[in-house]
Amino acid sequence: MRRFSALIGFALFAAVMLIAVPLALAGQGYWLTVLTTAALLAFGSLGVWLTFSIGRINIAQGAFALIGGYVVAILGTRYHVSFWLSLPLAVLIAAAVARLVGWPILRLRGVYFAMITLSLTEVASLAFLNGGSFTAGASGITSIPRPALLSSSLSIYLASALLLLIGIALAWRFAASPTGAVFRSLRQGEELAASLGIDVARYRLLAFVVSSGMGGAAGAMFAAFQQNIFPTSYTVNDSVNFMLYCFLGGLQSVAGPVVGAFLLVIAFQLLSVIQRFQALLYGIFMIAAMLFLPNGLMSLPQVLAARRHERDAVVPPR
Amino acid sequence: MSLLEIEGVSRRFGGLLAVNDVSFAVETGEILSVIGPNGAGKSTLFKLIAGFLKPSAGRILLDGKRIDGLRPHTIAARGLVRTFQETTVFREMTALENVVVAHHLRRRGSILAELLATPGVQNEQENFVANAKEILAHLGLSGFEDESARNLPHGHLRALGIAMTLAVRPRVILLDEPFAGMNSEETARAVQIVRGIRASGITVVLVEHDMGAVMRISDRIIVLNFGTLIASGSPAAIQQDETVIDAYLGRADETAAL
Amino acid sequence: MKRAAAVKRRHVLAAAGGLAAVAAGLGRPAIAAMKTFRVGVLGVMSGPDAAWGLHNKFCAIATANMYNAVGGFEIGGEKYGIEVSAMDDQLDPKIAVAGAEKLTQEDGLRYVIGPNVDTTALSIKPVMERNKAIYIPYAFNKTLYTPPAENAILGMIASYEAGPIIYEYLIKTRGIKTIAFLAANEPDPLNQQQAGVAAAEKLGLDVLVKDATYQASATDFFPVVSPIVKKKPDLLVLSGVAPATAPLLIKAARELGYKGLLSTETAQDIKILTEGAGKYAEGFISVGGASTPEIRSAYMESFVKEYAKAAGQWDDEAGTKVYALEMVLHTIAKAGPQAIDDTSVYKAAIDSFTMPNPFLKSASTLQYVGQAYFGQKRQIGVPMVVNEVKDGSFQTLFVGSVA
Amino acid sequence: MAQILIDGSVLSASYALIALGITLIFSIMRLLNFAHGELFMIGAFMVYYVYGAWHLPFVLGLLIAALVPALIGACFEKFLFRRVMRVATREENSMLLAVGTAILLDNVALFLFGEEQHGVPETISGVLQIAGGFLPYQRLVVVVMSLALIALLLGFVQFSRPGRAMRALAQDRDAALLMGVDVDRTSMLGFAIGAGLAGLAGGLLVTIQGVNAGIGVDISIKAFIMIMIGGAGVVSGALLGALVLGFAESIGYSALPGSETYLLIFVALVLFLIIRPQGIMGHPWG
Repeated sequence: MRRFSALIGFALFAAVMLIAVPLALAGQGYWLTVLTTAALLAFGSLGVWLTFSIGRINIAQGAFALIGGYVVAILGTRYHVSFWLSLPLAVLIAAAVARLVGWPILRLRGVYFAMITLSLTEVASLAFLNGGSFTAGASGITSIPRPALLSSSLSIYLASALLLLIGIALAWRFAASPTGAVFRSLRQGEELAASLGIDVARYRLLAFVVSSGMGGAAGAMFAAFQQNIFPTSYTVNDSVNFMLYCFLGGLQSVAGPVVGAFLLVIAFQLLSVIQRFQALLYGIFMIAAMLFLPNGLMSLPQVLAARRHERDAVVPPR
Repeated sequence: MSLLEIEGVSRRFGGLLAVNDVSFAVETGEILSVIGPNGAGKSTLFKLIAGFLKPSAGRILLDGKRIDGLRPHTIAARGLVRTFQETTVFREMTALENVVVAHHLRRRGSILAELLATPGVQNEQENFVANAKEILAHLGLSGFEDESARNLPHGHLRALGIAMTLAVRPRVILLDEPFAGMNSEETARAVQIVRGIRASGITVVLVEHDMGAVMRISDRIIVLNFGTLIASGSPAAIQQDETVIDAYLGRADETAAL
Repeated sequence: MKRAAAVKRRHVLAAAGGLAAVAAGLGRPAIAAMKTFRVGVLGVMSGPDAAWGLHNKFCAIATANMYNAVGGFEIGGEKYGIEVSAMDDQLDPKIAVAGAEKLTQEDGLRYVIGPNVDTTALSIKPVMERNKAIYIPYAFNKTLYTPPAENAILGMIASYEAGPIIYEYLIKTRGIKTIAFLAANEPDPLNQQQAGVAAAEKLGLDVLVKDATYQASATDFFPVVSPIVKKKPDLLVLSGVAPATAPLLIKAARELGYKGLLSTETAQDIKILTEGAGKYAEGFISVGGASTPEIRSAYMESFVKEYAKAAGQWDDEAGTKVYALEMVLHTIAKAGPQAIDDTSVYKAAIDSFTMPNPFLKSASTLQYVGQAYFGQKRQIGVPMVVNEVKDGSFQTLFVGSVA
Repeated sequence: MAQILIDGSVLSASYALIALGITLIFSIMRLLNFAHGELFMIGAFMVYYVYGAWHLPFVLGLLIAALVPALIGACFEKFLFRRVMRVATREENSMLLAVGTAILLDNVALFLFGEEQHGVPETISGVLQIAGGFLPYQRLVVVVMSLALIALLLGFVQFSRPGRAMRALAQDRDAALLMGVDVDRTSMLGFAIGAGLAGLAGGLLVTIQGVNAGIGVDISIKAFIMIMIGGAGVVSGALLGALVLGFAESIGYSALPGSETYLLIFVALVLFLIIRPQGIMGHPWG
């Protein structure tokens, strides 16, 4: 039953993203751009959400977005490789890097993992900054060719929306599959999981690699859509934001990061008056959420229901 | 050849020799208890056998094949599974989910098949669920399947922990203080459960403080003191053993003096 | 890491005042009745670098208010009210693209002032070129202004243009023979460093240090500066140095015993310099706003007042940015009303355009320049004022110009 | 060579205050204080206003630079962290809360202080020359005061009653509770002292580096690096981390131009953590 209603929700969301939005906003490049941004950020956040599910706070997604972006940029500008080939390559390379660094760093937990992933974002940015002529250093890579078939705002939007839908389906299937249950078990007790025969190192690496591959895809799409990439295109702040979208939307459900990314990106575009307060509001919002809604925005209905229940109940339950 | 052989195993932490040249063997189908005063090295020994620690010296063999140095999940796959001293379960899952996850080693589907939810994978999951329900019922946990583990009473949590180990279908099970903190009624039930496990063909090794339960349940007992094996034998023989009595009494004196 | 480059204090109230000013301009019935010309401002208006974009915004608002107060600006015999739409890009390329799309497509604007740095300017380049919208970045990347790109007009003197002029002046007046360069490892400063080295070599200077860099977020410059001052150059150029960093570098160099000259090609803030470097700031040479008090016309004085009304206070660093909207308006007036919606008409008028510079006391002309660097005239020919710190304030050393 | 030694010592001494503060909070609360750099920045601004803008004595500025962040820290502990840590179901919660406080302080500072770079006059001018190296007296003052403060703190933790309570709490929370340590009060005190140390470091360094509202993140990252090197929650580790980072910077910057230094520091850090995830002095974790 729950699965059925989730399917309906997904179908509705897909219909809105792929049919209603294009019909309503076809000529409006600006809103399409905003939604493209939201969709790609949400996609990247879904990866971070997967690492949250194994109990790791991942502040490295900016690094992998940077890697994905540079793969597309270097292949596209120097070797004239089609975007449609370099996109999967970007995913593979980001995933390969994640596999390499993930093995040692995933032994760390809690704040240590958070600190080391935060450092990774810095490493990536500095590495591209000091990459010499290969990465073009601080001046970044500009004039990345637009991908074939993606010359208009609408087509870029559709591609991003499609990517997001694939991402949601992927994360959702992961969460619902036995592998997802293994992920959740790791979060609650790695030793216990190991004693039950679960190869802990392998599964947490799997989550991190999938997550980073998604970060790479998001960065690749962004690079193609903005047609440029710089070492500072993704900083620690971006990595933290990827994490915040998950957290503010809610870590319990796949919809969390999507809700978080769309809500925050769109709300701050709509309320341009408060744009200057955006970061301040993030801060206040986070603290308030931590105090009153520790399970994210998606838990608001439950919390409200619980409140109402408490208020209406003449005799307190049990 | 014994099922499980511990040969001259030592483990050093800095200057402390927590386990010192311990050797013993476990035969198929027996219940063997490891006892000893606090800090005697029992828990360390368990961790060494289950692969959570690597021995500084010595060999551990399961079916005549070395398992020392292997990682815990590989040892579990070979058929040796431990429980934990604390009532460790996955607290944010339901009882049923806990036991279903424990079927991990029997999963056959690839990740791709799982993501696509192929009929094979679905079938397999249904089997796991059915089997998990059976195990839960067997351990007296029917009716708690959909209860979040975090809400289960203490005694049920330990049963759930054992249920999860059984789902792995081990040949040897290491129980770390299965009777700790139980009243006599609960202990009696737990003793029945452990006997049931043995009856189903699983060899049991347990660490325990509750002497009454140990004497009732064990086929054989080994005694550790300061990391060294000081005695082994039948419950009756151990109860008469001078060194064992000294070890326990010595400690008791120290405790009283404090 | 967050850019440590902080520029100029921004007042919250002042910003709110600016918004109110825009709203007031819209509400005036006289303006509602006439045609309006809308111009966009896209730049960083929040966060540590907010001053850069806010300068653009308040300069545009000040110019708009001045014309609106006298009944509008005349294009093709008709008066136009002027309306400013400002968008904050937060220095984030992603947001800059969305802002450019909004200004050009949703609002249908064909003229946009900004953005402030290479990353944001290069990000919106495809959008602007596609929509054939003129934009006036304050970023120095040459690809923005060189063909096939044709819609960007550099709003100020590029530092690579200022460098040679300053070095030549110092060779003549102070007899410098050796030079060293130090830059932050960021796009703008690095480009400026390279251009500076090339210019210095062309002038026959002995370049002792070519590629010394420091991390943009560094705070202690002793380790960075000491190897350079050991070589004792006559002139140490702090290429593209951020106002926040300049005093720290100057102080470090002097404390390490450096006796030569120090200069930069970017605009600095005298208060930050003297507060951060104290007496060591004396003699530091930098490029000033294009409207220092000594050379201001009466029109500039009234502009300064109008700016202060909108922003809360005048800011000398905004002096380089007073020209953009003025040039756009007068070029359109010259090209004819079609230019409002068709920028090709505007671009055709660029080559021959000149107007008297209203901001300077002395008679001078404003025109488009940049042929030498970009192969086409895609730069506003603002006067280049070079300052030296004397007794804790800027003094004009000389006024130059670029071709 | 002399210059490298001088620079390394100056950096290490001031970094040590930062590292000690964050490690103190960590050891007592098991909490990574993401807002540490922001507290440093606030301390720096306090000295800027009191000493730089209002021309009151520098020492008074330092005092306020310690007190204001300490008060902020105490309030954070009492009203935010204590509450969240008590009810938190996931260990992420307290860390995310810490990220929230960092973002909040960053932006409040931006509003209150503006984004402009500020500096203060030297408290003492002149440059000392030793063995061909330059050491401005101001930097000497910073080193001496840092060392004095470090000694004071170590003495306090070692010998005072509240200091002993903190150590007990750091060792074992439950045992400390049994021993009659007032956990709530000690936690609040520990957070306040840690935050005060960050503020003091900022207040001292503003005389050398100046301050602007954006420096918080960079300082926090440096603090993280130091406790990762030395091991989190261990005093000796914090001091060692500061020494390693200070000299890595001074050697790196004079040997390598620009940002390669930090790239190398980060890469070395990751490699080092692979070999020794608990840092040099830390106990194993993770």
